[in-house]
Amino acid sequence: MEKYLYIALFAPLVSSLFSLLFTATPKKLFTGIVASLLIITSLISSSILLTHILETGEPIHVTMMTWMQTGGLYIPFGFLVDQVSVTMMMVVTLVSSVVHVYAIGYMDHDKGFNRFFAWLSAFVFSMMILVMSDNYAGLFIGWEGVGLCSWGLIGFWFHKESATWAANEAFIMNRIADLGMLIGLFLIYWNTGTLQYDGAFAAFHQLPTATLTWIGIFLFIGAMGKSAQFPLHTWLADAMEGPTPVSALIHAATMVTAGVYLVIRSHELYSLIPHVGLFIASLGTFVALFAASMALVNRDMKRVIAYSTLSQLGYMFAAAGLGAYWVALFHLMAHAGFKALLFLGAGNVMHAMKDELDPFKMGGLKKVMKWTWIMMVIGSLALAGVIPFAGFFSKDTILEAAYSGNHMVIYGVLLFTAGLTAFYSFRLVALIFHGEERYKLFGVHPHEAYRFMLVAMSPLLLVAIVVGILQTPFFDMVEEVLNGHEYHIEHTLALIMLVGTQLFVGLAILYAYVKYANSKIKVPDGTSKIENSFAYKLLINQYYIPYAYEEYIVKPYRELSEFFWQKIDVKVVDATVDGIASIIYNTGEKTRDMQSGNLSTMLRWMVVGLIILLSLAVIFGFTVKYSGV
Amino acid sequence: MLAPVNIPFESLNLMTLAPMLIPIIGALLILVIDVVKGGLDKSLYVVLALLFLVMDFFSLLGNAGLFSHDGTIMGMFDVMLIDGLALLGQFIIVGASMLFIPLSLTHKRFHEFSYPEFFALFLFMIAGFQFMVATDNIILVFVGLETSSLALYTLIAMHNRDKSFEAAIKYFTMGALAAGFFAFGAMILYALTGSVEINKIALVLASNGYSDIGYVLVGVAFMLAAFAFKLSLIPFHTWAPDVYEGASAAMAGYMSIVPKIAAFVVAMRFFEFLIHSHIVWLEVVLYAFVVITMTASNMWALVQTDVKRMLAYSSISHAGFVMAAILIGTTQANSALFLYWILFSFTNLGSFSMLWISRQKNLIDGQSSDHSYDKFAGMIKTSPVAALIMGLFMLSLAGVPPFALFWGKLYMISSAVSSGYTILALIMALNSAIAGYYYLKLIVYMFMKEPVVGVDGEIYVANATLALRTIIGIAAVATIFAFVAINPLLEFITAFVSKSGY
Amino acid sequence: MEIGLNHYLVLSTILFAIGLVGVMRRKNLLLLFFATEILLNAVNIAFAAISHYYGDMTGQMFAFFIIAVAASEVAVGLGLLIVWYKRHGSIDLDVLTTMKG
Amino acid sequence: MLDHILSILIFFPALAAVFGFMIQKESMRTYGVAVALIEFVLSLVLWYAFDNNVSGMQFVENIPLIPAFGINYSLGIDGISLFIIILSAFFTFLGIVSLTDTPKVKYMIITLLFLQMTMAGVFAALDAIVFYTFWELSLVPMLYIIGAWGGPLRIYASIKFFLYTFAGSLVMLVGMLFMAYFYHQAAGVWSFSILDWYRLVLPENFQLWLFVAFFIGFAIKVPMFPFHTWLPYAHGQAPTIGSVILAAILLKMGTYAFVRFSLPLFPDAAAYFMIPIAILAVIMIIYTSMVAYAQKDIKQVVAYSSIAHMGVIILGTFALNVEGVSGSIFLMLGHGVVAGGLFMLVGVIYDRRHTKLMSEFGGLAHVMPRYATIFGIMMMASVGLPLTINFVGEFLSLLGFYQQSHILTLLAGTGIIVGAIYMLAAYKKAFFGEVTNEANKNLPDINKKELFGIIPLVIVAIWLGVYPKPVLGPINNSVTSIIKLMHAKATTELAKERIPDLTKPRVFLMKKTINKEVN
Repeated sequence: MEKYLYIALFAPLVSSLFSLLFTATPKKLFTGIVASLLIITSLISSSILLTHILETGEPIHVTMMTWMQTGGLYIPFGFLVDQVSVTMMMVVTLVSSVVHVYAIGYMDHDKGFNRFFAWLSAFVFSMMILVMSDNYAGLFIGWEGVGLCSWGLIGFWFHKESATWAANEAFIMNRIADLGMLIGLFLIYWNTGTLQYDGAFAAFHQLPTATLTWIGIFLFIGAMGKSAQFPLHTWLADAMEGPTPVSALIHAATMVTAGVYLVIRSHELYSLIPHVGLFIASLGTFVALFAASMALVNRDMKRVIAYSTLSQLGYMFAAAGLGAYWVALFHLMAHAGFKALLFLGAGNVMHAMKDELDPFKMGGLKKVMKWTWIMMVIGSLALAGVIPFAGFFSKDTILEAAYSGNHMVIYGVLLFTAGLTAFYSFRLVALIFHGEERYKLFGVHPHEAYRFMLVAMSPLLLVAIVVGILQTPFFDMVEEVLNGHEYHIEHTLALIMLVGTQLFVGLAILYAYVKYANSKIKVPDGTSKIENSFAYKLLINQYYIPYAYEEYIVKPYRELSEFFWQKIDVKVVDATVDGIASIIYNTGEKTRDMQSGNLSTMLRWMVVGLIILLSLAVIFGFTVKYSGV
Repeated sequence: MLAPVNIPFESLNLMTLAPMLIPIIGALLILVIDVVKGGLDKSLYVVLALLFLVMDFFSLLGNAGLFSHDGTIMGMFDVMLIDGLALLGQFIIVGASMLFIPLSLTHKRFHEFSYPEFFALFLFMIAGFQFMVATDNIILVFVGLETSSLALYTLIAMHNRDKSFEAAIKYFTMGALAAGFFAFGAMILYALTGSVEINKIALVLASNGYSDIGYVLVGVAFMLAAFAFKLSLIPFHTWAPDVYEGASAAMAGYMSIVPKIAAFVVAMRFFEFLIHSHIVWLEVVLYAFVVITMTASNMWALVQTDVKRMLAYSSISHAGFVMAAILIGTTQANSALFLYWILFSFTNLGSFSMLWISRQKNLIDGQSSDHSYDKFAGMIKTSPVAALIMGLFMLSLAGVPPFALFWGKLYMISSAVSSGYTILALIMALNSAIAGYYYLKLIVYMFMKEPVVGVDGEIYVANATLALRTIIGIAAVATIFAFVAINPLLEFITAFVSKSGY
Repeated sequence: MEIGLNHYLVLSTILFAIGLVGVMRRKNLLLLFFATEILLNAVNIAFAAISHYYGDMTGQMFAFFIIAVAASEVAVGLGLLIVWYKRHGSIDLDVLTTMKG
Repeated sequence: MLDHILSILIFFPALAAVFGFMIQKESMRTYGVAVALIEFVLSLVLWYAFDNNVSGMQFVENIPLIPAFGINYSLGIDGISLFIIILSAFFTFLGIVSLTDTPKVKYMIITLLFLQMTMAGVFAALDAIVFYTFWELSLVPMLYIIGAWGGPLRIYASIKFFLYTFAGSLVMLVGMLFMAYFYHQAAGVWSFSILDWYRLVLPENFQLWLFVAFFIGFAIKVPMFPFHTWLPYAHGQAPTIGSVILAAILLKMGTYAFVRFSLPLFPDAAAYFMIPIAILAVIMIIYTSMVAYAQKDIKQVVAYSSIAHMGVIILGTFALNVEGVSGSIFLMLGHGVVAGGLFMLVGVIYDRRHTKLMSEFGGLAHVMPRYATIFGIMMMASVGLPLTINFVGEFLSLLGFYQQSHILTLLAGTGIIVGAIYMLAAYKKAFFGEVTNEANKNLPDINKKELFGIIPLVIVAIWLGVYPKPVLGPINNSVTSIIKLMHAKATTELAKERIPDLTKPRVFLMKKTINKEVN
């Protein structure tokens, strides 16, 4: 089985290196094909590993070689395939396989075709390291690796200022969080002597709660950055500058869920510190609502989906924080499927609309893009949590977990957010595919995507539809690792909740259709009443948070840097050094007149010197005489 | 009637006088030759002088052998004194003189070397210096001092330029004043102790417990002023830059070494017993001298535009640095003084010689002085070997290891450290850093600037002859490979110094 | 009043001081040389007196040497002075200032 | 031959340099490459012959030089110095190979070979005076390189570089003399041998003063805040090769000296000054990173980034535990490779445009994709991405210091953020966006010769990031013995507490997987 582990891990690396060879050359179709095949190889290996795990329940643990070893520190390149990581591997390889194939079509006309696949496969490799590592340091490698690839892919179209800006923002924000994670690692090492999961987990039980709390907090800070939790969330929406397949793979399905994975992976830690867990859950709940609210009004198709991703990540954290790790993982898995589907659908739309992102400028696309429409609708239904699609099972279980844990506020908020989710999802669907064909005003001639792209998306469609029924087998598989339990709420109550939720969601969808699928919708021009309302402005400006960051962090930082350089470094530190030198030099310059060249003066200096010596002698003589020595 | 004086001839210990007699005989011989047949070429006199110096050196070696065997030797009515200090001093004096004499074999003709008197005076001067260091008697010190000084004034003046005469007059006048100081100081000490021999003075003063400390100090102050003049300590230094500038470069280099070592030896004899008696006044005053001289002259050297004048100030600074040895007064410090000075003489004579070979009869257009920095701009391009050698001397002067002077500095600072003069050690170290700037400035001109238009490489070696090149070569080799010689030198010096009780 | 050692020493000191003042004040090279001679001769007086006081010949020897040295100094000094005068027609100190700084 | 391999390593280039004067101008480059290659191969032979299991000194040579004063020509290397020597030979080789059409190339190569002598000497010296000699001597060729081939302010920059370091090291020299004096007091003989000094336990107050004296010399060389201002000038004015060697090797002399002298000689003082120095290191990291962000000249960005990285190295060194010190030494190598590479890369663009202002560029990734890729890799190595050489060092350094202070490590850790900020900003300015400047439209991409200089660095940067063991192992051995020595020598409670006692088994709550696969 180890063979498959290595194949699953390194096939993406090979793929990336292969594509890298051609980065500086014009588009070569075979790079895309070879890359996709290699990723699919990885998918197949992962499936074999999954079967193995399902059959035997035995995790596979290998140590490839030593990475770092000094003092008491020993970090190997070790890989662990257990129930949790194999789930992640499946998610990663599946979505990335789809995205790779899809991208062959999507990036068809792009100059950087080869480069794209190099980055994309590198991302997959990093992600595989992240999920497969058997220690925190290895996880950190992947963690930073995906950050790097995310930087390269967001800024893929580097001629665009906004893209490179977003890339840097993403990288730097992630780094802020990475610092937290790094500190968490240090804490783990100095308290347990190891960064291996098994060693550290075993040692956690003997550590004081305070230490564990700190570890938990710092690790979670790391997770917050990668999973774009408040207040480090702004980069995710901006990251939509990247090509859409990237958004699908990185900023929806995999990388952003790494934070959730970290919490799930460290469940032995977090289950020891439920107060931190509660904080995580609260923050997750808040983000779920917060992000959904911003999605309500946004006029950028991809950003709406991005906010939705953010919101769903909030759900996952809520679940993980409440100790329902398996639920979180399940939602992660389901979400990866339907969210990637939504993004790729949005990609189709963009392709058709010549990179237009404003849904108000579309409308009625249903006619020309039937398949995309179907996929987007199913994706949205899954997202909204409509029975029997994937989202229903996962999200509903989160609500049950909150309810059964007696966290009524969390439950309430999450329920309310579910309604919002339904609303904004179908607002988007309605605006894009229904109503008047507003795009005609802009002279665009939309067309359906390549057939093979649609075929490539079909696995995701499948996931969105059927994954729900896998809930129980999934639970059976991971419970051994995650010590989870199923949530059983009294039957009638459960039924009431189910119906109530579905009703609420259904009403929200209906409202969205009524409001946005009609022919009265115009391209907003900033004059309507709603656009000038305070709430709208607040939401469309993302609560003014990016503005505040720019104004109160970025600008002062730039100014402070400038100040440090111009004022401190040049005018104080360096000037002091030069000042000392020039004091010495100027003293010489000023006193050189002592050497007037006039013999009289020279003789006087001698006499003066003598007189000074004599006076000192006399003073000293008297001192000795009268001091009684 | 006077009773016949009966002194056994052996007790005179004539060989104590031999090293001084040899140059005197040589000088007389040169004069006689000139009387018999005038107009001979200077090379004859150079070789003669060199010959006598070599003989002088051998006689010193003989004395050194005796000294290391028997210890201190007195001779000539106990006026002459052969101890380690005397021998080391004379070795440096004669050695440096041997290096100097061939420098007169220049390519261009210079006024002074055409007179045989130049060489006679030169030998007389050496005898004078030798008398200074090889005696305990203040009278003889005075006589030696004046003999050498008067000869030196004349030698400077013989360069026969306006500046040389000005320099000679300045030096002479100030020297006369210093002589007055010396005499007055000697008089006071004589009045207090009834003796003119340093060790007797020390004995008397110690036996009455320095009861008249005030008067003693007044006497010492006068003596100190006289030495300070000779050693060019601030504020008695004012002659030095002008005299160095006025004298020929070779003579300036010579002056920076030989008269000073003579004065150092005498100062060591004179002040050590006072330092060891813990006369606080002297410690304070010497401390001040050392620090002020080092620092101030460094500052003035920074602002010079003429290399020779810069080297003059740098020599002052080095003298101040070495003066610290007198202040510290341990065997290690005194050994360091000699070690330093030996290394310094090679390096400094080398660098002045480099100026000497670039000396023109007339100033180049647009040059304000003979050796302005501008003249050396871009030297690496026109005359790389000369530039490298000059750079080497500058680095050595700056104390960059492993070149000669570094080891002197190292040992000197170490002696300060070992005696608890921490602050002094730091000041000495930091002064080396300040000094680094002006040595570096020349390197910068030579290696990093573009040549002055119209200057070809020829001017840097205008004066070069085989003799000059040889001397510079010796100096350069000695500067680079000094580290090989440090150990034997150090052992030799330390043995001599400690055997003499210093 | 009997003339004792101290009187000689005081006289010597006074003469020395006069010499010093002369050295500092005189602008004429020749007079400057005179002043230095005064310095040396002041010392001579003291040496002679002290020598007499101690009944020791060393002081007088020193005095003789000083006289000899002073004489040679004059010879050298005057030589330099004459050359300078020939070249510049002046023995004023303020002319001797080509080198400075 | 192996008995004297260190001497050969030191003096072979010097001798070759002297002979170089006789070589014809046109053949000089070939000659230089050949000599540097031999030197590099010799350094590899050294590595090959190096016994990884010995933690002490190897290839020891000892020739009395001034026995009367305890000065010996004594050489030897351990795991700490071995790799820096190899690195210096490596960089001299790459530097000469990638030399662009420099005027007076003959003198340049001779100077570089002399420089190589001093670099090898510094790291191989086991006698303080020999160390000091090479240490000071290294200033001279660098002075010449900056002063003769530099930019418009080259003379100011070179003099500043020389005098500043010279002044600092003179203070250090006084410290050395004190050390020798104390040794003389204790043992009755003079000795400047570092290994002899290791055996000397000094009272705490002496240690403090001596530590300060050494510190001034080292700190200026490193350079530590606030003694760093010579560095931007030196880098700003130096030719590419000068900056490369300066950043890659010369700066390491300071940090190496901390490990070689300050820690084992003055363990109590090291523990005493740990926090103040760490604060300086933190200032270096954050402050200079911010200053780097404000720069307009891309070379200055790299220059200031060097200071920031040196801050991490200092922090690791003063962690006083095996993890931190090993990490700091590894980071020395890492920073050498990466900063050296970045300076080379800046040189590539400078050769084409004769400007280093980022405002002059923009969109270079369009016209020079290979160059942009390599620059990107080196930049990512510089910001310490895992699996690059710098990460290993930074991670271990910070990890080590975390044991000593949480809050300072946290602050120092912000280096990974602010470091990313200035690097990415610079990269964005120079490489991203549209090509707006007409002069950049037709720039040729990086050529073969330049690639030959840079690709090895890229390979090393990644190789040692992925598999640091061959280097980290020997370093770990030697560092362990130093830490043991320090703990044994420590006299104060503070030092005993801060320096771990490695003779006792490490106490962790759990030791299951650790060391399972050690051998």
